[in-house]
Amino acid sequence: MSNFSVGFRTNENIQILDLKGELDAHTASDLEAAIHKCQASGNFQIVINGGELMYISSAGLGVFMAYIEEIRENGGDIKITNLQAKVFNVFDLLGFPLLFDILDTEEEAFTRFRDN
Amino acid sequence: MSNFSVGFRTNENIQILDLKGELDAHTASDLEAAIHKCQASGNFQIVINGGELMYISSAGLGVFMAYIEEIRENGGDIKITNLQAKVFNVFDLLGFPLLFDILDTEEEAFTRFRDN
Amino acid sequence: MIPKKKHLPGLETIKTVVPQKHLERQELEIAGLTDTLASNIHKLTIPSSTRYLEDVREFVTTHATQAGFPDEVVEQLKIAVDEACTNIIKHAYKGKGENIIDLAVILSADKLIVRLRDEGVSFSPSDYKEPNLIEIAKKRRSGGLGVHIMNRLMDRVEYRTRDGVNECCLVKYFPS
Amino acid sequence: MIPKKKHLPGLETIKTVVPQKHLERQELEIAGLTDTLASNIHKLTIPSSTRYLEDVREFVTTHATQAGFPDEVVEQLKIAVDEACTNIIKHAYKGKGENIIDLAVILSADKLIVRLRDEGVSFSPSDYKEPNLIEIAKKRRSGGLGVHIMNRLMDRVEYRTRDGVNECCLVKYFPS
Ligand SMILES: Nc1ncnc2c1ncn2[C@@H]1O[C@H](COP(=O)(O)OP(=O)(O)O)[C@@H](O)[C@H]1O
Ligand SMILES: Nc1ncnc2c1ncn2[C@@H]1O[C@H](COP(=O)(O)OP(=O)(O)O)[C@@H](O)[C@H]1O
Repeated sequence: MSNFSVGFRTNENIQILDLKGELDAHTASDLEAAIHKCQASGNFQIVINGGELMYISSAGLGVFMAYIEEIRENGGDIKITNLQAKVFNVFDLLGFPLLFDILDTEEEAFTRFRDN
Repeated sequence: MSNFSVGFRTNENIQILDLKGELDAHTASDLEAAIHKCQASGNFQIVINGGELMYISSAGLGVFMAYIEEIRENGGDIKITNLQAKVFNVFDLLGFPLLFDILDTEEEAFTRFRDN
Repeated sequence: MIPKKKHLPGLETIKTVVPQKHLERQELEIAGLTDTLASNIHKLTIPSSTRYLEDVREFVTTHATQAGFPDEVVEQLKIAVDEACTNIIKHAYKGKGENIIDLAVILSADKLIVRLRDEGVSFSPSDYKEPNLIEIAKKRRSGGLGVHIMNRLMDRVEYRTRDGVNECCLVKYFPS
Repeated sequence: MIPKKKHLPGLETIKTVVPQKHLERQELEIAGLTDTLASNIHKLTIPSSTRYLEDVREFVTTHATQAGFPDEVVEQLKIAVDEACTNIIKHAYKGKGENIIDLAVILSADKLIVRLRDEGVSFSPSDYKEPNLIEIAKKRRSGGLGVHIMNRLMDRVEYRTRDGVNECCLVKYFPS
């Protein structure tokens, strides 16, 4: 049993992924599969809700790096919300706040998608 | 009289720019002109020696951002060397170490260009 | 904490690079600065041209150093004020050089504030969107990094506008 | 500085997730660790599979917390060791799961060292080149960030290889 899971929700056209647990080199493929699934069903507006994400290593960050360009080229984006401070610190260490839209709440992400 | 200047040197095919003084929104155009000059004469392997660079603001950092893609598409690179600690800190603040090749010495930059 | 005597005198040093235009401006509140009387204010007025950025940096360096901040923090203040001035010149005054910018370094017991005032286009930080470095590189853009730098380097950055005067306050607390 | 009694006992706790293979390995010097006798060593051996990364994190968390490091530093150690293990699994052992990794948390008066040993392909940090985020995004790559993270989070990261055994030491000093 994995200590990581991805839950799927939608809000109008926006696909929300609820990450839970620990994202490392073992569980990164689950996130990859989830983002793949969004793309396959034509959902390129993705909100990653990290409220219950307890841990992330470079393998997890790498998944975002690998998919962001393709998603943006399809007119979408990956916006990341609700990160816990200790998890945000890892994103910050690699300068992710200047590469990804990282927001406090889902609502802010929805607004950004609507305003484009 | 400007408190910023760019000196030109070459080492085989590598163009070295010696930055001196303070790089801000007033003097950034001088650096822009210098990089432009390199490109115009077909030099895309550029080493920025920042040993005598005393200050940089976002206007200076912006010049590197504006030219890096074009230079890399032409098979070249901008490698930055010899930065003073206080100047490096500004590069670091924006995550430039994960965007640009920032090295301690010119020699390391030459080696990188040779090894490609 | 800095020894109190260092900023007790309460006298106003006004350094004016250009003759200060007569400006009728309501004093705007400075957030959290209730002990203004006991504080030390240094002022500088510059024309809205990047030519004067180095004077601004020197001005900030002098007073932040005098206030007892360590070199790294002086450096941070210098950069943040440079970015704020550059933005006023570029955006509030759209590059026109005939306007003026009023700066003040205001010291109180627990913090240093650099206050910048202009009468140009106002800025509301709520409309601000963090830059994206990949986009900037791809589009060969050079800008969009100044506000981020200010926010990273300062403890607080505040904007307000009243009666056509924009005020930007950069706040740095003394280490406790 | 951490009270000395916390890591005085000098006893070795060996926690073994899989039966520890008989490994004849010369003890490699641990840089700067001259007071080994007085120090506290905790060991863990895992198979070279990402399945065990969570055990590794728990192991490091337990001992770094016991050593008295604040939560933020424990978090940093946890990530750095995870990255080091991941690299051994991926690169030293090329993803093959039948090999083993030996970990040790070694405490001395001034620092905590996490030592990782493997018998796979060795790594020389002098060949390492910092990643480029723009390139990674453009090429839709997902990797290349682990070593950078380790270097950023640790006070020192050292690699050495002797007699076919690779050793990676992650060093964190106690705040002075
Ligand atoms: N003082 C200001 N007055 C008006 N607009 C401003 C001001 N400061 C910033 N802005 C707006 O915010 C944007 C972001 O500013 P900044 O991060 O400094 O990048 P840049 O100035 O290079 O565009 C500017 O493009 C401008 O639209
Ligand atoms: N323990 C190791 N053994 C062998 N090679 C390694 C090791 N650690 C790192 N490397 C090499 O260094 C490179 C950079 O590693 P890293 O920054 O973790 O990114 P990634 O593992 O995602 O490629 C790897 O691609 C690999 O070639």
